[in-house]
Amino acid sequence: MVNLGFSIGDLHFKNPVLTASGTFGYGSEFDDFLDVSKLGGIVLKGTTLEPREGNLYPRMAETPSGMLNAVGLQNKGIDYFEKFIYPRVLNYGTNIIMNINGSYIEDYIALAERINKLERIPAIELNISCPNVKMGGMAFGTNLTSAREVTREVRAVYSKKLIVKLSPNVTNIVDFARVVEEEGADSVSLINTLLGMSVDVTNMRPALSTITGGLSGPAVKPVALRMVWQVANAVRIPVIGIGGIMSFSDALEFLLAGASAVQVGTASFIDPQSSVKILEGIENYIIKKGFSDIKEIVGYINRSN
Amino acid sequence: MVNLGFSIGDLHFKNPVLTASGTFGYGSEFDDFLDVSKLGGIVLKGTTLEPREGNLYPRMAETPSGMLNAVGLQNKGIDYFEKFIYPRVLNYGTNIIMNINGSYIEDYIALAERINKLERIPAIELNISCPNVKMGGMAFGTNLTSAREVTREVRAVYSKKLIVKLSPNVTNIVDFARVVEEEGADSVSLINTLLGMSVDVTNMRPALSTITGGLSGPAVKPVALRMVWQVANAVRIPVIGIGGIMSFSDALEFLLAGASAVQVGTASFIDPQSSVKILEGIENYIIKKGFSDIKEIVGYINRSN
Amino acid sequence: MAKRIEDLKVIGNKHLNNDSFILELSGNTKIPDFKPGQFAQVRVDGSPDTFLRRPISIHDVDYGKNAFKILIQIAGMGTKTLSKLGNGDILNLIYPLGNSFSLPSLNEQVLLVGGGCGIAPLLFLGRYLKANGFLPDILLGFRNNARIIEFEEYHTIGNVFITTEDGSMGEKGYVTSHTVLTARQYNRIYCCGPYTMMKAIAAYSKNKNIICEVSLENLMACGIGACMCCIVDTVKGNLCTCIDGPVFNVNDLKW
Amino acid sequence: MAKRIEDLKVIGNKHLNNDSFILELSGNTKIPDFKPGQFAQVRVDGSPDTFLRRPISIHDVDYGKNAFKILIQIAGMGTKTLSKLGNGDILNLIYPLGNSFSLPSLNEQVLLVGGGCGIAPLLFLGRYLKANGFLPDILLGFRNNARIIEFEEYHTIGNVFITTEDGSMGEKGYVTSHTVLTARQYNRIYCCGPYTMMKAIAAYSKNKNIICEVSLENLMACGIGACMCCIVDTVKGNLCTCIDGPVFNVNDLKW
Ligand SMILES: Cc1cc2nc3c(=O)[nH]c(=O)nc-3n(C[C@H](O)[C@H](O)[C@H](O)COP(=O)(O)OP(=O)(O)OC[C@H]3O[C@@H](n4cnc5c(N)ncnc54)[C@H](O)[C@@H]3O)c2cc1C
Ligand SMILES: Cc1cc2nc3c(=O)[nH]c(=O)nc-3n(C[C@H](O)[C@H](O)[C@H](O)COP(=O)(O)OP(=O)(O)OC[C@H]3O[C@@H](n4cnc5c(N)ncnc54)[C@H](O)[C@@H]3O)c2cc1C
Ligand SMILES: Cc1cc2nc3c(=O)[nH]c(=O)nc-3n(C[C@H](O)[C@H](O)[C@H](O)COP(=O)(O)O)c2cc1C
Ligand SMILES: Cc1cc2nc3c(=O)[nH]c(=O)nc-3n(C[C@H](O)[C@H](O)[C@H](O)COP(=O)(O)O)c2cc1C
Ligand code: FES
Ligand code: FES
Repeated sequence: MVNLGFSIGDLHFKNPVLTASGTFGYGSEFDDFLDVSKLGGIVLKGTTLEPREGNLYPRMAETPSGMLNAVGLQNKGIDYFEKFIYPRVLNYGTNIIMNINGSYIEDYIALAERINKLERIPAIELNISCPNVKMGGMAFGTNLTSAREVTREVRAVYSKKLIVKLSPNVTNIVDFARVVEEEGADSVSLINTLLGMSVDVTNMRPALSTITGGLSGPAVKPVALRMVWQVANAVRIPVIGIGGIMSFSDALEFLLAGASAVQVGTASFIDPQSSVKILEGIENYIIKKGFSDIKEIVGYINRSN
Repeated sequence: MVNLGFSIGDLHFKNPVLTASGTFGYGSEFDDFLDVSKLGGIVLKGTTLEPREGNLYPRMAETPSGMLNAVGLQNKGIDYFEKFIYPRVLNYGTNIIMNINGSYIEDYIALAERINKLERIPAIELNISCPNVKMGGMAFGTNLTSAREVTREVRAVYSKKLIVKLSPNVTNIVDFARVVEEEGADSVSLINTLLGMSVDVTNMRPALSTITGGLSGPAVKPVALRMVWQVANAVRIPVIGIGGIMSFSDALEFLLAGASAVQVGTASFIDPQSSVKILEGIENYIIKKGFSDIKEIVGYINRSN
Repeated sequence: MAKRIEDLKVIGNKHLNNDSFILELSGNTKIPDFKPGQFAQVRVDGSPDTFLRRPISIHDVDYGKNAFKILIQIAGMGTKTLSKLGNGDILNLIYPLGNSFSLPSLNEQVLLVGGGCGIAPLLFLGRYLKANGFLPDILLGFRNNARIIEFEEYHTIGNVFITTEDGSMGEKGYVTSHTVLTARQYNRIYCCGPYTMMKAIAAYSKNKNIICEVSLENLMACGIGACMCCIVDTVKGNLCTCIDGPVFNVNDLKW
Repeated sequence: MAKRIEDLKVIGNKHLNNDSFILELSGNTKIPDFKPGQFAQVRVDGSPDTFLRRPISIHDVDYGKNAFKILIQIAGMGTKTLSKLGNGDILNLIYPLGNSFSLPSLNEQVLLVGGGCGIAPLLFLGRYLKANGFLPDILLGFRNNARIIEFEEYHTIGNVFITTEDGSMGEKGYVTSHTVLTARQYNRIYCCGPYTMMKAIAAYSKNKNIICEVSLENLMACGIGACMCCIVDTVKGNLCTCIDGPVFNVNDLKW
């Protein structure tokens, strides 16, 4: 028997495989394919205070080993969530994490206050890749001051586990990890999508209605892995690795580089069972390598070097 | 007959397809496969003042739709270049651009002075992705002050065409493009490699001797394209697009997004004839779309939007 | 109906012309009760350019044989790779996905309109309608007679009318100009094909107060309502083509 | 010899055991004059996991038939994809690449040492030596007798000695412990196989003042000296395995 569990403070996860926000809906979309209670946790689709219609079609473009999306946080808002979705996710048998988003710090605060009261949501993931309207649309997560502020304000009103999800579109992601750790984040997750673009050469137009969009999938894995390694070596809080994880071997790269857990994103589109397969693969690997606790492999490459 | 030429100031290029530094050797490596005089130009392998042995093996790792490299600028230095390589590249029948690199601003200056005297080198490409020793190894190209300084100092001693090659590992690449334009760069080329990493899960070790390395190939194309589009909309000097260009269609994405020319990098490893095939494809496309001058398609997506 | 992910076996690959082919698929488990208009998310193996699955409609179903068909037109590398599959090859599908065409009311006169490879879902729809006692008319539009595919099959379902752009078969022109649209009265039209065609048919239907359903072919990532990439702007807001569609009543679309 | 990029046709794919196979290739143009030790950069189509070409040695050449062979051991997705090629399939190669084993001097006693799929370049080398009047001994090491490949072919070239790790054929143990190494005197050893084996043979040779050349299998991107990825640390500094090698005299290596 191997121990696959990990913890963020006193919040225990039965294993290190979570699903990434925006790629797993509210979980129930995958009911026909897997038993979500097998997973360490699921991060729900990004929620905002008010309902959002998101961006115009086309919102998606395929790229080499990846995809661009410009969904723009289409969701029905927190009221609808509380009334109609929360009752459905209550009994999932795994940790349900809400991913929160806003255009103003006040949005984040209001959301965090509301979610603080939802008994079965033990953690939020603060998505700071959203454009900060007061900063002319520059993402909270690409400006140290904004990142600090939003984390501080949310921390002040939110008493459960706070995971801050970092943007990779920065010169030095370690600075951001340190700042949010200082402000009381219990964990950081990374990476969110890389800002990218695609052009439809036949029609001589941008492939996305928004011209630029977020790149995800295996293409981003090397960048994600580098950032996770840098951050894991710089902070004390647990790091959750995200970015292009398609197989158990991809997940292990992140764990060996220092991530305590991983989130599976785009992979769920190609194989809705990816997350559970990855979990099985990790368990087998640990057994085969002769370890008994996943903690023994977290950050292993630093020790052997 | 379509006009494929473009110019950097008064330096004319017969067409917009160049090869990227470090991926085309000194050109002669490709003699058996293509006639370099067909190309708009070739950018030679990165040169330093002193000879460099580069990094330890392994220096390369394959990644999804891309590769990481950690060559570390292995080259024989400028003395050797002048004596043994320059005479060979003299008569290539295309623009020969030198890619210069240093650990101190003084290195760049010394190199630029030397190369200024080489009659058949009409331009240098200033690679500012090198670690700046005085800034603790932070790349010149990820710090606005360093980027400004190195450009200014090289500009002061170099009278021919100065292309500054930008690093993509920054929050806002437009700031860097503007700064080097202000300091007198005649053109910017982008992107250099994205900082990435790969772990060998079987051996539980980093795949590269240097742990992190530079990501290139199709995987980076969406990020490169986004940056080229941003920069082309922000500066007046010609922009040279680089990153994951494998086919004429990839090259056209960059041209349509605003690049005046492109560099073909990693593609030459997979097909040494990539650059000439891309050139042919661009020409056919322009004819088929009913244009007569490549300038008509440069930045087309901005006009149609 | 539960969605499933399954490895199916290719038991036939019939090439109809240069760029259209029909794959017949069968599996070890009983095929599901398909509804007309549904589709599958097909994984394309061995195509480095194809990262995501490709949505493909259910074209024809043979419950007796426990097999079904998909009709594919080569559009890019994904479909091209699929065209090379041979008997015994494995194809991984997530299916059945999406809503379906609604059943007409008793005594309704029904017309199916298809263009190009947009005819794919109409064969199964036609068979379904016939099994339920309807005798639909079928109006198919093609570029020219070399592009006509599966035309004979539709004769077993109802009256078939053809247009070709060059007049090489049937009436010359587009489906929207076919005389049957003025000669006969329909209560309900099901349409699948290029957007311009569907929009023209939608306008025609709205004008004549005919119930009209179209099957959209938006770009998809997940196909199961998780990513919100495949949206279509409707009077009810942005809906997902993959779960709220692909079949929409044109009155719900902002066309 | 000019390098070329060429589409060749697969005219044979012989599977030797679970994970080794020999592809025979032929083209429309005359095959080049290969030198023993050279390799090709093979493009692997239809494998999304294989971005770069794969370096593979020339295993055997038949000028009369205008064909040559490569022997491949499945290591990952690239070689696995190649294993599925069949007659008539096209394989794109950049070749011939690299330096070659040097020819021995007159009257030198020559030994070829190979391990696992490291025997690939030795067959062509052996034939080449034989054609030039040498009668080399051949020492091959395998894990067990199920792993022994192409063993018969080598008998046509010279005396063959075998070791297996489990003793299921030939002497038990590694090549370096085979009695022929003490029983006979050699002037020159050519070696290809796992690094540990090559290093052991190199140490043995240095110790006995035997000329020893090994063929290295470093990771490569370009294969033509352009990228500097494939370097090996030598007494002359970092050299490229692809153009300065793959064959190196062990005295030049910092082993
Ligand atoms: C619900 C649904 C059912 C479908 N049923 C069928 C079917 O039965 N038979 C069939 O042949 N095709 C069908 N399609 C379309 C099919 O999915 C695409 O042709 C296919 O995905 C193209 O993949 P590819 O890799 O060959 O081409 P790609 O290289 O992906 O695309 C080639 C070109 O087609 C364009 N394109 C591709 N897909 C779409 C799209 N969905 N909308 C608009 N433009 C697109 C691309 O932008 C590109 O220019 C269906 C689509 C949907 C959404
Ligand atoms: C000059 C030269 C000649 C070669 N000749 C032959 C030959 O004739 N027959 C043959 O079967 N193989 C030969 N090889 C090795 C062959 O190139 C690799 O086995 C192949 O590239 C593996 O590709 P893959 O996609 O199947 O596996 P991958 O998925 O790329 O690799 C599988 C595993 O093998 C490791 N690996 C792969 N290539 C190398 C390498 N070059 N060095 C160290 N580790 C490696 C990887 O790190 C990985 O762990 C040669 C290599 C060189 C450099
Ligand atoms: C369609 C789509 C929607 C996404 N929506 C969100 C979101 O609402 N909130 C968020 O923090 N991240 C969102 N992401 C980012 C993912 O959670 C993840 O960080 C990213 O996709 C990288 O992981 P991957 O490569 O495994 O997909 C979204 C990604 C995709 C592809
Ligand atoms: C092996 C290798 C070596 C490189 N060496 C240099 C170099 O010396 N100087 C430089 O400016 N860029 C260098 N680059 C970066 C390329 O010139 C190019 O900017 C990058 O690879 C992105 O383009 P691509 O995706 O088309 O390869 C190198 C890239 C590779 C793959
Ligand atoms: S394709 Fe993902 S929601 Fe429709
Ligand atoms: S593989 Fe590129 S130099 Fe050898």
